[in-house]
Amino acid sequence: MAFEIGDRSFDSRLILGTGGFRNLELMARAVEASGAEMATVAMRRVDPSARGSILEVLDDAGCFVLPNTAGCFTARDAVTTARLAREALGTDWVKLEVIGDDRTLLPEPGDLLEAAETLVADGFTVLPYTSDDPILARRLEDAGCAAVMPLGSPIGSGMGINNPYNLRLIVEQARVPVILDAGVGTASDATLAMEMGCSGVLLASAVSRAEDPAAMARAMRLAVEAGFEARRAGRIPRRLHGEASSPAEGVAELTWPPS
Amino acid sequence: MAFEIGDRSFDSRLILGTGGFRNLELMARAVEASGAEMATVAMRRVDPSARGSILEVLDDAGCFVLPNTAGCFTARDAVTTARLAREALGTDWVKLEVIGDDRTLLPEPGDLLEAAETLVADGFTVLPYTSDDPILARRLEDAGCAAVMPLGSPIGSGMGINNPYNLRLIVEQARVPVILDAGVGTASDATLAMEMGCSGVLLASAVSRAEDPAAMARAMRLAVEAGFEARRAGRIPRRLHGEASSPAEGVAELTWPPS
Amino acid sequence: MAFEIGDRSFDSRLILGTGGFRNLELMARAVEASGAEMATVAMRRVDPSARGSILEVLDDAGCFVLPNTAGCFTARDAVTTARLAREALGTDWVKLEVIGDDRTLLPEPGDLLEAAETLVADGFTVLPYTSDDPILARRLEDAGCAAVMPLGSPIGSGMGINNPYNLRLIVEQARVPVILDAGVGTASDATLAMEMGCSGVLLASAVSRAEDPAAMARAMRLAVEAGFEARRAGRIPRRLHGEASSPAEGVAELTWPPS
Amino acid sequence: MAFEIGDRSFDSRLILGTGGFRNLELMARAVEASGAEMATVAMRRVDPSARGSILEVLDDAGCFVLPNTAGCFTARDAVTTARLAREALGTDWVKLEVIGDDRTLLPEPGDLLEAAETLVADGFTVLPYTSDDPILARRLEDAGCAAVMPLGSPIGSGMGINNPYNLRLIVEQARVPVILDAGVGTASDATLAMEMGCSGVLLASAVSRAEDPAAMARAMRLAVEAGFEARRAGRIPRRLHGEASSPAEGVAELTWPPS
Amino acid sequence: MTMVSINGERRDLPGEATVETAVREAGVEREGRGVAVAVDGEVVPRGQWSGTALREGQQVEVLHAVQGG
Amino acid sequence: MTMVSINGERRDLPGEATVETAVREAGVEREGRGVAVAVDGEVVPRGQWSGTALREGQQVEVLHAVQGG
Amino acid sequence: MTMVSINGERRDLPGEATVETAVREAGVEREGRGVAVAVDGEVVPRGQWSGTALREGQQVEVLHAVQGG
Amino acid sequence: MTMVSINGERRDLPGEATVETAVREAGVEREGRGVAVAVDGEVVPRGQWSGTALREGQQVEVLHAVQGG
Repeated sequence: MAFEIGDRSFDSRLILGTGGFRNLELMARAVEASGAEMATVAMRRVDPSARGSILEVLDDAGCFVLPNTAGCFTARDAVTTARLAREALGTDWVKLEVIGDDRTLLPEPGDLLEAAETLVADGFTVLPYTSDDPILARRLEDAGCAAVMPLGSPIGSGMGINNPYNLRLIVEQARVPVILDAGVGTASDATLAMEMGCSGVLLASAVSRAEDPAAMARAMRLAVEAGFEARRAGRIPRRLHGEASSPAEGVAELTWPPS
Repeated sequence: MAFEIGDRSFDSRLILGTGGFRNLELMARAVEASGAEMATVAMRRVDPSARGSILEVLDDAGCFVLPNTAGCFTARDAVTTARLAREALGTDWVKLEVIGDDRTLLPEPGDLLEAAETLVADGFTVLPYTSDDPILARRLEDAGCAAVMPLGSPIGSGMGINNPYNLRLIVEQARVPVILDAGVGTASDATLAMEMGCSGVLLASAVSRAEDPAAMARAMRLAVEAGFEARRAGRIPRRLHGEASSPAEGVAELTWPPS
Repeated sequence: MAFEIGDRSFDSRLILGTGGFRNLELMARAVEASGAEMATVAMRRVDPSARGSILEVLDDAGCFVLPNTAGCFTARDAVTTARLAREALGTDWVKLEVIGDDRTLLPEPGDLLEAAETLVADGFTVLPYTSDDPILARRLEDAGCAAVMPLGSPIGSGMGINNPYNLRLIVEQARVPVILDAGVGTASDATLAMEMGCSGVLLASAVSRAEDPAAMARAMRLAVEAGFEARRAGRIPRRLHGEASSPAEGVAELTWPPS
Repeated sequence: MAFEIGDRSFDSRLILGTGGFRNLELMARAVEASGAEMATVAMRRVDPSARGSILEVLDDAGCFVLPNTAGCFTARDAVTTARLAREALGTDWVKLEVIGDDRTLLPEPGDLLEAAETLVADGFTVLPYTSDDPILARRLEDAGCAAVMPLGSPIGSGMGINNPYNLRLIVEQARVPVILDAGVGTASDATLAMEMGCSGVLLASAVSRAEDPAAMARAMRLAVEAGFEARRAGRIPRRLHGEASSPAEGVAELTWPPS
Repeated sequence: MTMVSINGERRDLPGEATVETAVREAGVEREGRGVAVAVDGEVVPRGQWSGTALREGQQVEVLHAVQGG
Repeated sequence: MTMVSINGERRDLPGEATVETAVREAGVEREGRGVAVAVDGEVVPRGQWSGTALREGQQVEVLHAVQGG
Repeated sequence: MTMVSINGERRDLPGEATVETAVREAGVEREGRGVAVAVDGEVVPRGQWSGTALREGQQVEVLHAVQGG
Repeated sequence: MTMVSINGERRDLPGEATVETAVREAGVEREGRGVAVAVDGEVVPRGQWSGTALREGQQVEVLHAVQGG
């Protein structure tokens, strides 16, 4: 079942970050195995010595390119980086990152909101990487962001979803797609996020730094679909005690002599 | 990747319990959607008024039929029930259940082990439903069981895996397949079990009592594959702090005048 | 061991919120049982019909009175309320609350930081109730707050500490006391917070709405001391497997004949 | 509030294991700080070179001595060891341990139950160290044990309570005292156990191997009391959303001009 | 007549009643595929149904597979 | 007469009404310990109550400490 | 000669140097697809590269997309 | 001489050796408070130490309480 962000529609609910792959070849195989239709890129100084073009690889894979503002610590730098990306790639979509601390890479709430407002006013489709604070998520939505992308845990930490309660609140209140961004370490994290009602999952390191990136990409594809299907299917409630799955009626009397 | 139990090999690592479906039609659709190659049945008194044959449905689906001893509270009743199943179905495979308490449906350790020894000696391929006690799991393996099937939580409770630590110990020490049996409530539970190294997952209520059994069956199929793939792929380690997924090199200096 | 906040020193690390008690009498008993040396009050319109004075009760108990800005949704209202409290109570201490959503009562990050900056400049000793976002906690500290008071979970929810990871980060980085504020439901939540390195715990509903407030107050006093002592004592590491607490040497050979 | 085991009554609900202390002097201080009235000892071959007598230290502290059967892997050895302890110490109380695996030190269910039955018939007051399997716990109670002592996690692992659900079931069904035995790593583990309804906590390594055993002993004493008080006090329910602890009435209108 | 219990219900069978008779009584059609029988807690293989006489008061259980587990 | 709002209720005060007047109206006894006042969102220190005249339509908030937090 | 900083390195460019010149210096081939430029923190659209002269000491950043995020 | 095992070590005891002898050999002083003995896996009560002769090859365990559990 397709889902919409801004003016685009996607069949795959898995968004792939392209950072951390040992080479473009491994990345290409992982992108294909993941079934992702959108992938992020970062903006960096041109390096004449670099070989191969990530854009070609993503084009060949039919992936929509989503530039990010990774590495920015202020609203101003993030806004400029988004505009440079628009200039370079001809897209007005941006994954907005404003980092508050380079050890945890957690977002800077004030500058993030300020940058979001500026970029929305400038016509961008803004997908902000945010903390799991439901209030900040709502402010970003109020600012006109096309989606909110709360973290499960810090970028690259692989700890999964540290605060399911906050993620639930965010999903409950959101009128735009909620995409879990950052923290996914393995397939079950992605399944869980989808079961909790996220519209999609964005991940990079979990795949790019796995021992076998293509295999993990395949796992993530399955995991996201599994979680989406499970939510649609309507899970059974949790029960404190057991409930027999075999009928209580028609049980034979096999003890002889009967006690 | 196929996995072996006793003298049989299966492509699907999802085993479906057939209890709890509102009708055979819903069951048939769920079995198909699940991709399961083995399904359990219970032995009960013949009911002339009953319509439709579960055996035909499972035969049509190409499912191997695994009778259980559900409803038995003693080793003796379980052994007799297994022998009746062998007589009725012409199979010497059995999912061995000996219940110790009808509220939690937790297994009775002593009688379970005794019944397992008797049935193994009688030529059965015994798949015991057991607690998550690693010692009991090893005794069952020592008794010659073809697999061990620890619970994640009580039958039908949908609580998932209450004690991941014990499950890890069981997987670590086992030389026969470990199949998570009971407690699965939703897809992520199954993914988690496979990531932890289980060879398969057996579930009934999670699918049969879901609002949309066929959809949940499909979710479970994807979830089991996702978890199996993820384990093979080699997940990234959990890290206490973040690790950038975008390069630290080549970051532009965009602040002007430079601070 | 005393701990300092601003220019004051306290022996008790338990701070009591006074909201939710069924009457002043119950409150008085709970305050005494808790051993708290600081208690919060709210500023509300005078009600001629009201009887009894909370200030007298707290004075008699020798409790330092900490006014809060509960009920404020903007920086401006919070600042005015703090100034009114200073005028009414002759204290320049304030528990700063700026609420972002009246269902979850989670703090509004932007206005909270703005109000903190204004009040610090105005000479207040500011103790901000904040989310568990480590970045926001640091900004509040940078703004000159005398302590940071992250929530464990929403006010009155009794869920305990939803995100221990974030709380750890906050404690790790802080150079001012970290006080767990909100979310405590029972004694073990308070013990846990102290073991994680918090300097103190602030709670109201857990005591005031308990069936027996005085008994729970006593429990909280013990729990905070237990957690503080345990952290100082240096806990044993978590080990994946067991380690005998009885000597392996000198075990008797009691099996006869020896196997 | 005193609690009874067998024919004895204790004021302290903390039972101390004496293994793991670096010397008797440290043990003596910890015993005193813990307030424990019962302490375990192991039976080992006499060692003429050994100095100091643990029995004297425990007598001086007024501690009731509880011999264990640590190191036994069969029902027979455990029974003999209990009888030797009775002979040596003149007590018919025993902490019954039958180990099934020397890496995890988890109990052997079958032999444990058999030994319990033998010793009860022989007039012993039997306190069995058992797994967290509710069925086995009930069988031990049915066998006439004076208490059941389920583990939270393996001996010396310090992981705390791995399966709170099972512990709840055991407490719910038990008609004899339930004492959490093994797994406690820090104070909050003990508080939690008491809040869940345990009658007491038995621990050794958490105190004896802490950096400062006497300080941790004090912490554990406070933690057990805190948990016991908290359970008696009747905790507030967990709520999904917040509940204000300051009154909603009488909030001032401070915004001017009014929006 | 021989009174036996079939799947928990008391039934009067003509003399010379065998397990085969009881199986029919239980409502099982001819070949009885997928059915198994225990008499007084002991399995009686299909091959012995017709040759096994029932005595007064015996307890016959006629089982087959149903949804479960 | 001067109409003002005191703690959310419209009140008609005699001319020359001051903050002091409003505080009494609000039901606060003489010295008014533990009480603070805001007029149109601005704090009015106790020392200025008697000297601060109220104008038509002003909003007076008279607060004190209650159980909370 | 005009001294500017290109991607963090000081470079001496011939007089009349434009952003276009700097882009070439940065190692970008002709049409410069996928490249964007900021001078002193302000974006310079591709269309203005050749028409924008560089002044002594200006800071030129020439960026493109790389693996990331 | 009688060879027995005392706490795992082979010892040669003079003829007529009793459990009492073995207990002394094990290093236990006179009254042996807090000590218990098993011979070939069976408990020998203190009262029978002096009256219980040891036979060649028997296994004597002399135990007491130590820190543990």
